[in-house]
Amino acid sequence: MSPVNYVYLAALLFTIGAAGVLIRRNAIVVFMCIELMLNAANLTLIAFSRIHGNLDGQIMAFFVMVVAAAEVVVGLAIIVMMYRSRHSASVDDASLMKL
Amino acid sequence: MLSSASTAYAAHIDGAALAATSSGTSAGEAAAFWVLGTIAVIGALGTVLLRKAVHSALCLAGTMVLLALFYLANGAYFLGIVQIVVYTGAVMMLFLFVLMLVGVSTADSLKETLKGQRWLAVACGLGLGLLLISGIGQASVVSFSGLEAANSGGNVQALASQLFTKYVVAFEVVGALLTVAAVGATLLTHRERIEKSKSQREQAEERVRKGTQLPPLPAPGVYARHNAVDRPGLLPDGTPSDMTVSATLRDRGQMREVGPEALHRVAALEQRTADQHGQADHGRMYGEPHDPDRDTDDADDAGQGREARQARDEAREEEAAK
Amino acid sequence: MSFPLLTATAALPAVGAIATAAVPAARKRVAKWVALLFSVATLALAVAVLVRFDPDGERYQLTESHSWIRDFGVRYELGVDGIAAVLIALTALLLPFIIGAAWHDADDLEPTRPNRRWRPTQGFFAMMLAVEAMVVMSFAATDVFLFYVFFEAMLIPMYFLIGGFGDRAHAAGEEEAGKQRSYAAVKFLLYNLAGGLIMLAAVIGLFVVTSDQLGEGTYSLQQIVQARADGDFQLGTNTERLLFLGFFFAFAVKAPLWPLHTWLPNAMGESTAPVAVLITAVVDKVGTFAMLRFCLGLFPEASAWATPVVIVLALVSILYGALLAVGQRDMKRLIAYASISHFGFIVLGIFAMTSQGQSGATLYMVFHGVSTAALMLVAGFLISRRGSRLIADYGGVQKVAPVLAGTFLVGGLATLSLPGLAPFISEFLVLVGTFSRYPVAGIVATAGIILAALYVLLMYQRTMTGPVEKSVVREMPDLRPRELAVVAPLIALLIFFGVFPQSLTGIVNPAVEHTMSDVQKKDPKPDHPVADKGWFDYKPVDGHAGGDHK
Amino acid sequence: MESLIGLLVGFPLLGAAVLLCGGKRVDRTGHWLGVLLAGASFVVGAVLFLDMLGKNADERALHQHLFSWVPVESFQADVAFQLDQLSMTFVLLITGVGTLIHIYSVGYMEHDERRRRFFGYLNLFLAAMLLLVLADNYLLLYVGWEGVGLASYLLIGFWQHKPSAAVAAKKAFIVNRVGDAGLAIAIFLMFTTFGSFAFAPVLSNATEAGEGKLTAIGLMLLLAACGKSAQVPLQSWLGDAMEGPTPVSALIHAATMVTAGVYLITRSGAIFNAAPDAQTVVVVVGAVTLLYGAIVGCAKDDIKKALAGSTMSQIGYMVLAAGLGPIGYAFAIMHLVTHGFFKAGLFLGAGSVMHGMNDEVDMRRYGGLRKYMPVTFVTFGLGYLAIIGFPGLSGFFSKDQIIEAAFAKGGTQGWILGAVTLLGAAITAYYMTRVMLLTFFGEERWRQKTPSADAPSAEPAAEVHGEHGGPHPHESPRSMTIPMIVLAFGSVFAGGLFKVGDSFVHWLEPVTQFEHGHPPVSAAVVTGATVVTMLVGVGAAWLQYGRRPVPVVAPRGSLLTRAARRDLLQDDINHAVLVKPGEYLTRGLVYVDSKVVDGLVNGTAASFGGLSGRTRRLQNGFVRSYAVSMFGGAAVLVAATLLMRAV
Repeated sequence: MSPVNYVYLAALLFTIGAAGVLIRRNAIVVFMCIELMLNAANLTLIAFSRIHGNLDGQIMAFFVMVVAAAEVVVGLAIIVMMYRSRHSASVDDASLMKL
Repeated sequence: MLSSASTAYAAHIDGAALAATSSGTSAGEAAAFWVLGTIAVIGALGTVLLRKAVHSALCLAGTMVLLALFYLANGAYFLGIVQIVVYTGAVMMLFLFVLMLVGVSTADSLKETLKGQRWLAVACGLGLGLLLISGIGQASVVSFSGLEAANSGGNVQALASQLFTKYVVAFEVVGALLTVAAVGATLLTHRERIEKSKSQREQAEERVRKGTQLPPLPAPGVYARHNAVDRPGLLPDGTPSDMTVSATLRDRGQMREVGPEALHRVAALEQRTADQHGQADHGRMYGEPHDPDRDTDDADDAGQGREARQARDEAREEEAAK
Repeated sequence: MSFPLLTATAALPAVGAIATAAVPAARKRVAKWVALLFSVATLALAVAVLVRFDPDGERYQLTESHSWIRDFGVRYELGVDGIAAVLIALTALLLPFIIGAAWHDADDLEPTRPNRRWRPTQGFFAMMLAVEAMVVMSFAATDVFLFYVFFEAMLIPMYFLIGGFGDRAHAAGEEEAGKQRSYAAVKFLLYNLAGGLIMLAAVIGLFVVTSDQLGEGTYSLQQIVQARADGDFQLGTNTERLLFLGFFFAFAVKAPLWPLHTWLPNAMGESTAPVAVLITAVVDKVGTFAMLRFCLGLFPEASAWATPVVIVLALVSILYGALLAVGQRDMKRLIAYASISHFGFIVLGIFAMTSQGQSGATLYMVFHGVSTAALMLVAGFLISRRGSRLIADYGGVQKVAPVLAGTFLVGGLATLSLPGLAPFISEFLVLVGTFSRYPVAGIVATAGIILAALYVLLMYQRTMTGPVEKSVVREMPDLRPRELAVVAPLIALLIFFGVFPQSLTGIVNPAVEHTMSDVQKKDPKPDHPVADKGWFDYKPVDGHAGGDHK
Repeated sequence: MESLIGLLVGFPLLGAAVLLCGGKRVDRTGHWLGVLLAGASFVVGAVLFLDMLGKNADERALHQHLFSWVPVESFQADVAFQLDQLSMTFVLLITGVGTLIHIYSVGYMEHDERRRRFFGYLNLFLAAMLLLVLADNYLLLYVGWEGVGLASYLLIGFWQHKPSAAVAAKKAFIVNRVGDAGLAIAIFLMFTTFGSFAFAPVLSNATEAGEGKLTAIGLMLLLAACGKSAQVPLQSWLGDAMEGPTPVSALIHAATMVTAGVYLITRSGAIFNAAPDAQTVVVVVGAVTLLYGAIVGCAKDDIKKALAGSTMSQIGYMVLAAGLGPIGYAFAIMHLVTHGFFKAGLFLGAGSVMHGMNDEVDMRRYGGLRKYMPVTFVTFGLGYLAIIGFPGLSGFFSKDQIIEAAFAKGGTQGWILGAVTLLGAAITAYYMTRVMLLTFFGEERWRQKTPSADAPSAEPAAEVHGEHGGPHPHESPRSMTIPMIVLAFGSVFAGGLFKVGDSFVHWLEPVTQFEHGHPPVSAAVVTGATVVTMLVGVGAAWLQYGRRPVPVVAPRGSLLTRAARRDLLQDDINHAVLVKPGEYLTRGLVYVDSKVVDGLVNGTAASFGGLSGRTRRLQNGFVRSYAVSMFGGAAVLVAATLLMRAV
């Protein structure tokens, strides 16, 4: 099986995630879609690391995960704040540059 | 579905691991790829399309698990585990937690509020996907040049040695990033207290000023015949008080009321005790006439609901009419 | 080095502006006197400039040169030729009268909300002085960039003068007046900014071409002209034309040339008469002056190339402005359109590229300044009495206020360039200069003087003559001493220069010669030149006899 | 002697300055100051004249260079005076008649509170007129030219409270401005042709230039002359100019200013001589105006307008003569001088009549005045005889000479011109007789009480006289009669004086150059014809107005009469051809300026505003739409890279 299939799969997932980001209104779901995209990226990284036969790709993926974790922490915090201020988690409700 | 998938793959995993070590790819891996890949895509679609956030979260978790399996299949054992433990275990649970916090029942309405947003989104998605795929199509990658060399000393060790030598700076920076993120999160979620907290005294005074229910609420219907939580308790003078029933039951209208018979029975009971103690005439409570035959059949209507009693009363009234 | 006279002349009013603005809010009179004092002192310095200027000496005199922005080759270079000297004198001359005429214009301004530090009077006169300073600078600057800076900076105080201090006399009431004013101010600002920005592009372009032709870029007018003369600075035809257009556009907006004129009637109509004078008699002159000094000096070939178009535009301005002046109901707008017509004459004279035309144009700048000042200020006094700018609201004023009417008439006659008054000299020179190179244009332009008579006399007839309206009688005191003191000197000047213009031509002509040599043009020679033989060897009989027998 | 020339102009100028700037403090003595300075100027003129007589013909010209006026390169204009015989003639005429009319005005304007200013204007006029005739170059002449225009503007509109006066003044100035433009263009042409516009060089070298150029210059000069001298087609202002006070009409619009055109043509003789086409046009204009004015004069009932028509026609004679070239110049000037006398006299007489008649100007309301104002009658009568060319009076000589010259032009042209001039003489006799009869003879129509459908009473002095009911004709004060008498003398004897030994012609010859014209028929015949036609005209007038009683309200009259009453529709034509279209043009342009030119500007601004308004909508604050654009951008980038790889 050609290694490219993994990349194709990743691309597919990435696109789906992207579409989700654009379509969904619930901030948390949007966030999940972003995670999905990140994971897709990770998949490519790992696939490439196997293709090239060194671990740099995996290390990158590792960093991506960490960053994603950090991002999730902050992002969710923001969502919570947002929810507190306007009792909704819809990104469309946050259309003003003020609380 | 997820669980089934994972179990089905469980047998395969070491084979995949073997495969990963060899530069080629086994037919098993191919099969696994197609099956699990399909499921992963379905999961992703579910994430995007399901209305309830919880469902999408679960789908995402599934997809992640499957991805973790792919990692494993690609010889990234450490990352595979991390993916399952950290991502699916911690992060997704964090997501769910926040979801609960924010409110489970919030489901997106399918109506798109932004004009043309949906079509633009789909267009962008498809366009991007097509472009990516066409881009990848140009890539000339024939085969894996396996990882056995890199993983010879064990995947984790290899990663560690790279992390702490080659990527140590990045590692430290990322660590700092995490710390900052944690601090930032606490900072964000920290709610500034606007007014000073009330002392107990102040709370008491406030209550007095409001003038509503100064003493604590009475206990549930312990004086009632059947001491059930949905029956109002009687106050010392024998009148039932709704306040003894929990607010929830009251609001749901599941409170059972204490009928006159019950009161009567109580009165009769006391009468009998009074008789046994040989008291001449225990002044009847509630102006009830002493009616022995009714006292007798008190026993059998224990636990009947309001409805039954009402039905019987009506029957009695009809008899009275005849 | 000697005393920097030009810098002083420009700096003094600037200092005056600060001083005026610094006067405490309660001391209106003090502020006015400070402003007047400084303007008069500036006039003294300007006279000193004229005196120190030697017509037969260097082209640029009283020069100062210091490095300013080394990286862009921008230098602080000042210097005056005859033209600039005369115009600086004009500016400094007019300011005291403008201030004197505007004495009470800013008194009745109410703050929108109570404000302890409300000081409109101070601001008004301070900004006038600021404008003067900048105008003097732009006349004196021989560095293109330096000129550009002040050419643009002028807009700021002018914007506030127009938008903030219009006269309350408005047909549609105070509210509407405010709207109109701010509209006029914004229009003025945007128009001139647009022109200025296009010019900025050209200025930068100039730096680029100079830097790749002369080694390091320079804005120094003298240096560039010198280099051009020495032949080591040639511009590509298209480059030169583009740069020329960039400059010319800005100047054409400033010296309103049809069809870029529409800001002027609004600005002059809505602002108070003295500010209107400031616009048309002082600020706009920078535009025409810059055409003469920069367009012709820097881009002679391009100027020659553009001449036909410019001439046509100028002719259109002359007739168009005059005709619209005839059609106006509002006397300030009428004067504005008249000014457009006059600016047409000036541009015509400049681009006729004859020494008569250019001397005429220069004198025209001066004389038009004085005559318009006289006419506009008197009109302002009239308006301030009756509280209306509409010609129809007046009538028979002459009977009630003869002196006012008389001064108004003299101002009007000057505007229609009656011989004996200064503007006649300049207008005739411009016409002669134009005619000697472009006869048709000359004849068309001559039609302008007929229309001039029409609109001036129409206005005079409708406002001053006829039966006296009761209201006019009630509201028309004759000129007050202050007003007379403002107008009388102007009229005296008009008459003086009408009789002794050579006091100016002596200074202007050499400068014009230099310009002519810049554009490498010679006056067209007459077909049958006659040695101007004196009277006594002239025997009419011979002449006639010859005439008969041939 | 030269140095005195400046004084000629200086005195009245000083007077004007003092009287106009002096303010109220000179109110009391102002008018006498005016008279004094006019007189002083006349005295200086006389002194110079005597001095001039002392020299022989060729040394008589004087020249005074005051200062260089506008020196710009080859354009050299000086303020310099030249006093030769031609100028001298004008100087004497102007200062002489001017002084007389100053004196007359003292009485005439007695009751006007703005008398000081009136005299100031009169002095200003004298100064400008003298400048005009003394200038030694065309530019300085132009100054005087417009100066007299200004003075006439101020004086016509002197009673500014009358809208009619104000309008008339404006009209006069603007029509004149048209002529001035012609003069200006002529000067341009001279400058481009000769590089100078001083008389000496231009005229002495005129012939060097091509005939085309000279014709152009000549026509432009003629245009100027038409404006100033009220010749067709620029004559429309003269009739209205009668709105001014009568002395003004006498001085400016009869004796001096309106003749400036003749001076200009005569002065520029050298140019016209070399441009026969231009001369032809001049002659035609003169002939046409001659008849035009005469016809108008016949129809007017307003005495001053009738005289104005006559003035027009007489100047037509002069222009025609001047157009004839060297055979006519001298006679043109001669007729100009005599006309100056008798026409001024006539106007003063008319003024005196109006003065006595509550400023009634309608001749149909006069009649039989001869016994009420004998002096006026006599002086007016003498002027009348002079103008109709009664043998022996000044008009006879001058006009006869012109008619002869017209015939002498030769060829069919000569015959036509001769006929026209004769016809003119007849009509002149007719309308002047009409005026005479209507005014001084017949029954006293002013006694009849008629609903006054009158022309608006001309002068505010009306209030002074008019309190007590109907008019009480009375002789005017001495200050008015004396000038009339003097002028009457002039109009009687001047012609003869000039005629004796052709003294006047010889006097002018050095300047204007004289050739004897030889009429196809003998001079005696022409003279006879003149006299006969004159008598015919008189007879016709007597038949119509002497024998039959005259209706107070004018009959409707023939088509020609009605047209003539309206100046032969001149104003209607101007209105239709110039004024109306002009108004429409102006209105149109005002609209265009606000809507099109300014509209373009505002439109640009508005379009920018709209554009930014639309782009603003993209920034709607919705994260997801931003995300869309972001992903779109990403897609584009990828596409771009792919394309680059593909290429």
